[in-house]
Amino acid sequence: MNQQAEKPRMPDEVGVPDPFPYMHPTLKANYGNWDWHDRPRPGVLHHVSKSGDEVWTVRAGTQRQMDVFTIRKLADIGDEFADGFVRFTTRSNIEYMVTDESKVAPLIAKLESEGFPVGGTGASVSMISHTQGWLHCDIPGTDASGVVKSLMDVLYDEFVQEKMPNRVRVTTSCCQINCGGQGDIAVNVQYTKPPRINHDLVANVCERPAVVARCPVAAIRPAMVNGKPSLEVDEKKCVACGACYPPCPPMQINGKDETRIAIWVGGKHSNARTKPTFHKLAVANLPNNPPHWPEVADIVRRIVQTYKTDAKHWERMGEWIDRIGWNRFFEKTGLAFTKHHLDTWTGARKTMNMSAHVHF
Amino acid sequence: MNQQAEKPRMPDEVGVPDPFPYMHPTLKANYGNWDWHDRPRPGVLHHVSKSGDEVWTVRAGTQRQMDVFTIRKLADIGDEFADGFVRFTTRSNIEYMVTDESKVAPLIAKLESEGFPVGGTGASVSMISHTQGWLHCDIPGTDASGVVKSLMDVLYDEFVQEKMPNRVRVTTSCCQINCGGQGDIAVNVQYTKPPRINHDLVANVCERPAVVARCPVAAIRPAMVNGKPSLEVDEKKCVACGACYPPCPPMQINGKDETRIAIWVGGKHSNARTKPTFHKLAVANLPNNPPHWPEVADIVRRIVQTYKTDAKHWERMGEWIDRIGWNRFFEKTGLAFTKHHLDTWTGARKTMNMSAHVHF
Amino acid sequence: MAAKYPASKEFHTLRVMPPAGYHYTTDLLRSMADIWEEHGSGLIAFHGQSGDIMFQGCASDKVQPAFDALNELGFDLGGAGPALRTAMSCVGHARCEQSMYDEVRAHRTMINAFLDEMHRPSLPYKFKFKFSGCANDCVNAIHRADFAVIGTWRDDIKIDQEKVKEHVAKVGRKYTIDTVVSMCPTRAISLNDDDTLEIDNQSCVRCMHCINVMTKALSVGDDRGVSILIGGKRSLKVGDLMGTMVVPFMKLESDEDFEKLEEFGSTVIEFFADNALEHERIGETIDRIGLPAFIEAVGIEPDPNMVQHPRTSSYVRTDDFDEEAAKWFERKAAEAQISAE
Amino acid sequence: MAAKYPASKEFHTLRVMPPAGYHYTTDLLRSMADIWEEHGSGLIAFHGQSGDIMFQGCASDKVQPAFDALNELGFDLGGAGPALRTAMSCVGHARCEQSMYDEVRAHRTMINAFLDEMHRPSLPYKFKFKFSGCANDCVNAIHRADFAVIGTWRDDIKIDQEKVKEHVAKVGRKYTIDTVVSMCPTRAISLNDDDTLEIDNQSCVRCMHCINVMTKALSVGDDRGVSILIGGKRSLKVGDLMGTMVVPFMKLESDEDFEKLEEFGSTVIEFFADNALEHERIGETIDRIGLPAFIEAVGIEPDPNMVQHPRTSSYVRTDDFDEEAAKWFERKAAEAQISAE
Ligand code: SRM
Ligand code: SRM
Ligand code: SRM
Ligand code: SRM
Ligand code: SF4
Ligand code: SF4
Ligand code: SF4
Ligand code: SF4
Ligand code: SF4
Ligand code: SF4
Ligand code: SF4
Ligand code: SF4
Repeated sequence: MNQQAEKPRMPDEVGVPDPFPYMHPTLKANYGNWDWHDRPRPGVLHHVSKSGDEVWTVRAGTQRQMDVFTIRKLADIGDEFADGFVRFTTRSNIEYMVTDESKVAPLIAKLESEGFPVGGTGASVSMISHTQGWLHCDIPGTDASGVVKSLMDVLYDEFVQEKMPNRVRVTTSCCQINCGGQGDIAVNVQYTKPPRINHDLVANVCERPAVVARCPVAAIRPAMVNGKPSLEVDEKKCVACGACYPPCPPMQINGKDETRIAIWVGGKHSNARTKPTFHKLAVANLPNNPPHWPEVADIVRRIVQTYKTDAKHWERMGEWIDRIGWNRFFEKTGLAFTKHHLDTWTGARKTMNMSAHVHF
Repeated sequence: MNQQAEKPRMPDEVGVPDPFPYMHPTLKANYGNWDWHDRPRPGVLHHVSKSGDEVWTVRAGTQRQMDVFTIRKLADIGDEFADGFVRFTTRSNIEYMVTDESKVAPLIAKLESEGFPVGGTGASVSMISHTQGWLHCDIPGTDASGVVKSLMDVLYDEFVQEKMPNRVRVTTSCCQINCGGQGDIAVNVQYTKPPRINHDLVANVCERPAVVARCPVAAIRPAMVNGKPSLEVDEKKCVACGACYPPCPPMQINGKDETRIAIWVGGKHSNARTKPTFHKLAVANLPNNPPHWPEVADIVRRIVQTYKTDAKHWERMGEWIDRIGWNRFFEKTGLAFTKHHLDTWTGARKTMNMSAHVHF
Repeated sequence: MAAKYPASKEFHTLRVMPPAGYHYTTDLLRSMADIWEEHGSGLIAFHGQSGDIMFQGCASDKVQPAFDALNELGFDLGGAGPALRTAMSCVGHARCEQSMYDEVRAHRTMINAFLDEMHRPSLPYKFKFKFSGCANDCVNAIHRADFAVIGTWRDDIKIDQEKVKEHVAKVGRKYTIDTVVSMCPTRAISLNDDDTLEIDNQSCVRCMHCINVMTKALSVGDDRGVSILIGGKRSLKVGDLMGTMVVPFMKLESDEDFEKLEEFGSTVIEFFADNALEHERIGETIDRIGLPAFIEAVGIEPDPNMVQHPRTSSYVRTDDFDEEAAKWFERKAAEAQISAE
Repeated sequence: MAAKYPASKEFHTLRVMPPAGYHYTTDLLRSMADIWEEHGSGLIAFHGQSGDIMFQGCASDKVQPAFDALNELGFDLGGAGPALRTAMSCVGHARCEQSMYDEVRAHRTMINAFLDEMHRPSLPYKFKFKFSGCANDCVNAIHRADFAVIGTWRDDIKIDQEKVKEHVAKVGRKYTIDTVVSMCPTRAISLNDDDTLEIDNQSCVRCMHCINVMTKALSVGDDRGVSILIGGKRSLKVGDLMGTMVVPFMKLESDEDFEKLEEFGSTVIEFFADNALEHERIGETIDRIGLPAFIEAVGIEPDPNMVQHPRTSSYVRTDDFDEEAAKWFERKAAEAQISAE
């Protein structure tokens, strides 16, 4: 290897690659020229372009974080049963595009036989968007993929069918930073106790002013503890949000018993009918109970079933609840409304009912 | 006068008087037993009770703040043309109740001949709710009754007719304390400069800590000026709200040139269809131009006429604007949308458009 | 000022509380005019924005005799300064089919029980009651009172389908859809193909609109009562506040009902007197300490009707969530038992 | 931890930017799998929540060779830390009839123009772009990006009345009223007695719902462009923020249009770099300095679409109101002149 070769290879700052070389030819040919679509059966989209071209898309669930063997199997299916072109959706489902309708049925059969459920389209419970959990993040309070596996086992039938009133987007997070988005149902970590501080490590691990600045309620003060510079938390102010933990791991917030799960409902990103909304607290303090999180899964199932039977067609979960009112939501799902449901954060007044509108 | 008589008379703390001795007998007889109503013509309400009793109510505008001669004239009309029982509405219109429909027409004729316009019912512009202005308050920036007179002259036809899409409630205020309520249209004082402080008087007139505490932006500091304890205002922070003036008149805020008028639209107290709302800034910095306030009257007329032609039946002004969008409101009324329309007060974020919803 | 306009040296206003609902005989008007002609400037306002009769402009030495005359006529002073203030109630039961409780009795009960707070003021700041018979809120109670009482109902809207058909026949289907079906805030109304109305009372928020439009065909339910909202005020310092829902529903028919209302009023005023800062309205106090702390202090259990929606912020200690949830389930069980009896 | 699980001592993730819209040939998938089998743990995520391909778990010494292989395949690293981050764009033009601009071109333009900010991070905190072809926002841009680009249109919704009648005939009038007429947020839709639809485009807020329901009968207008919202972020410190409307409409078709978009992106990133505090997202900066100051700094004129409603608080200095109003009238006059030509 001559001198020149040892010089480190200069990276080619390509940036975002051009997708056209990897795009299904019919999609490329009709880029920006599509006319309408319908869904022949759950898991299958049928798009027709203004030129009359047609493409069928078969959507199937994946684990999102996959090993090379699974990836190669999906690729093989793409060559043998589809046209060799795939894409992934924003919720990590895989989509096979075919221009010959007769390929659809055998493609579905193959995918299902290999354990990839076909569905997640239209008014279904699509794939649960999730983050790292115990796989790769340094600050999780619980797992991500594991929670998704246990929940999707419960919701499997609603993934492969389109029996919901409207799309159901479920999301999870493994700490209160919440790397996911809003969800019709969000299954998020909720810490319940102030951080247990490992005073021996703070001085050499943490940049104390930065940690002090991270606290949303200014509950952290520098302090000398057993002779070492450390940090102190005013436990009356602390809201157990965990923001001090990432910049300073000795601020141990995600203990096994302190880390619980809260379920939130009614979040929406789309602007259809109503403006985007944040999800709202339904129930907190559920046990963080791997590997199946049974208590969490039971309540998610209850909420999904209640929504399924009670909402009107095209109503997202938040819109359904706004119509029937929150007391009816708690009644029908058997959940409790507590003082913790009353917002106390900045802007809390705007969440209150400043009107005589009441539901009974 | 013996010793006993000179002792001051002990007041009889009656509290709120019982209205039944002063209530029209048909109202008293059907108290809580009314069935439905309609409006035979503008200014007249016709109520029918479950027992079949009927009463006609003729509503007429008054000055609200009246001399004894006007009050006696109204009383005489009540005896001669009605049943001797009257009431006042929450917007200071007078109402005569009669049980004989044939009394309605002559009562209307008499009231109109005496200068009391019959109207203000249903979808009309009712009486403008107003406060003290130059009559009795110690801190006004402008008049109240005078502004009302000049505006009602412009809106007279819409008082005596029911041609609006829904009720139009107009309100005025003579300082930024705003003793009125919200209005479909609110004509309110808007101070435009920090207070000019009369440092000689502050020390002996004002309780300085109380004045400091009144400022919503903490712009006031105690200071020694020309050797006297006085107050100082940070003019960059001051929002010219005038809250320091009532407890400390030397904080002169309502100078002739500094006091301007702002018009606000879209306020609503009722819960019909939509929740109660605060009125929103339409235009500011209009001249405070007694005795006719022509510039203000012209814009109020423009807004009322635009609403009249463009809103759907039963839409209040705020509901009309929410449907067509604020850009269309400014376009149709010929008013300007400026950076001052963008809220900067606490909670401003919640007034912003956190969605892709747009009007063109 | 006083030098240039001597009459303005003393130009006091007497705030006098009118008969609840503003009912007058012509004789009463004349008596008041006579008294004020004798003792004052002759200018009377029917009525001030808070609801007083304002006898405007008399010299200091005329105040007592004017008051004595009005007091003998059966009238009393209203509120001013940091005190319980004069209240207002709508015409309601006297002449309106939408009215769902006795506004006169509620108005007189709540003010006459606390005249001390009105005539011998000792509150941190002003406190106002207002009473509207339904959600049309014709006295603007929700925004312009610290303690607003609004009539409402729990059961179903009463529908006279014949009258509905008459209405649709008169104005047309399209107009009925545009002004009733499409204007219901929670899409609770459907127009059937046979021109009858279907109302999903589960979704109805008792906003009054459809009943206002079709006053013969639709009317309020029979299981009536009141909602109580707390904290309305105008713009000083923190900007305008609307009252927020604290008591979604309480019956207001029997003597016991009115006693309970009075008791709750006394609890809230006491809380205000003990906890509000100087020149702080109760709405500002609630913002400062949070609604959960307030309802706990005045003995009210959390209810979903208090919110447009539950919290969206996860920043809260929830380690006692299960105990709080247990309270809700116990209450619901108790309620279920009562209604079962 | 490292002692107990030695493999976890070094378990780095490579964030690699995928082809815009997530399009792959099966060969490309195989090549990536081969590279990662050789250099890493063999675990690949399609895709991370920000939109990267995540090659998860390789030792430190494997990072460079893995990257070189991927780079030769035509791929580049995404963002991490206080930098410009990887962006996302929906399938859009490639396969969706609702798409109103070329998402791939916008996505590649805006990221590839600022790779410095991504690969040599020097921003106060992270900055994210996201691109959705219409208001259905299938990449959650408004909440999960600092700079969201959403497709929209200015002219009328296109109606094929025959297809409307077919739809009504199939599902019935009542169902059409309940799912389309009643669900339009601004009551812009009326169902005529002859089963045709009337849309008041003046009231339409381009929410996509009616077009979603009747995809054959209704379609977006032809005068297309994009809206830009700024400031979305998740919950850390201040709680969740949605982006707010800053540019209601700009054309995005010609080369000049894309240059203007790039210029605006650069202005906003520069503002963010110069004005945001450490660990402060641009949405928090806007809350701190106020929207008027922000739009002035980035050269955008006030527009009513930026607000749900104008201010309700009177606490503002308005002595320069007339000068500001004059700017609006001048702009409107200029616009009128252009459209007149
Ligand atoms: C493939 C995908 C875009 C991509 O680039 O990957 C996509 C594709 C389509 N979306 Fe989407 N959406 C996709 C993520 C989203 C997301 C983002 C997310 O899920 O995280 C949203 C916002 C969700 C939210 O509001 O929280 C989203 C909200 C919508 C909506 C609005 C639904 C509503 O009424 O609120 C529509 C309209 C509709 O349902 O017809 C829609 C409609 C569609 C249509 C029908 C558009 C079309 O004409 O082709 C596409 C077929 C999807 C289907 O399931 O029937 N898509 N769509 C994404 C598939 C996700 C999945 O695998 O399940
Ligand atoms: C007499 C009065 C009550 C009183 O105790 O004095 C009253 C009486 C009635 N109101 Fe009112 N309202 C009265 C002040 C108000 C107010 C308060 C105010 O104006 O300051 C409001 C709230 C205004 C607001 O929202 O800012 C008010 C909002 C309503 C509404 C709701 C309108 C809406 O759609 O938003 C209705 C319903 C309707 O229009 O049918 C209503 C309906 C009625 C009805 C039709 C109720 C009935 O069945 O008798 C009464 C006949 C009024 C009419 O004009 O047709 N009344 N009404 C007040 C007359 C004021 C006047 O002289 O103009
Ligand atoms: C007379 C009246 C205006 C009228 O012409 O009707 C009035 C006049 C004054 N009000 Fe008021 N307010 C009047 C009803 C109101 C209302 C309406 C209501 O009660 O429904 C409000 C809004 C509701 C509320 O309470 O917020 C109102 C909110 C205020 C405020 C602001 C309170 C706040 O927290 O925002 C002040 C300032 C203060 O209290 O320090 C105030 C202060 C005042 C003062 C004492 C001005 C001052 O501080 O020097 C005015 C005395 C005028 C005078 O000497 O005649 N007045 N004031 C109203 C009382 C007449 C009556 O007794 O019937
Ligand atoms: C890998 C990923 C989760 C996943 O499994 O998909 C992730 C993982 C982490 N995120 Fe995230 N975030 C990921 C997408 C997001 C998103 C979603 C998005 O971009 O659309 C958000 C919400 C949008 C936003 O930017 O607010 C998000 C909001 C955060 C925040 C909070 C930022 C805030 O202002 O609220 C933090 C905390 C911080 O930055 O200090 C954070 C920090 C982190 C850290 C670095 C945790 C930490 O501070 O130690 C995590 C590293 C995990 C690891 O080492 O693997 N992550 N993070 C996502 C990135 C993958 C990718 O590159 O494609
Ligand atoms: S949600 Fe928290 S624990 Fe999970 S990946 Fe994001 S930062 Fe890590
Ligand atoms: S957990 Fe949150 S509130 Fe408590 S000290 Fe840490 S940063 Fe502050
Ligand atoms: S609005 Fe101001 S000036 Fe007018 S009466 Fe009320 S306090 Fe006095
Ligand atoms: S006018 Fe208002 S903002 Fe200015 S100093 Fe006085 S109280 Fe403060
Ligand atoms: S508030 Fe209701 S009950 Fe009272 S007068 Fe108005 S409409 Fe009638
Ligand atoms: S009262 Fe209001 S919410 Fe209830 S059905 Fe009628 S319009 Fe709808
Ligand atoms: S955001 Fe709009 S254009 Fe993009 S995929 Fe979704 S529906 Fe189609
Ligand atoms: S796009 Fe949305 S706002 Fe526009 S007409 Fe259709 S449903 Fe109504």
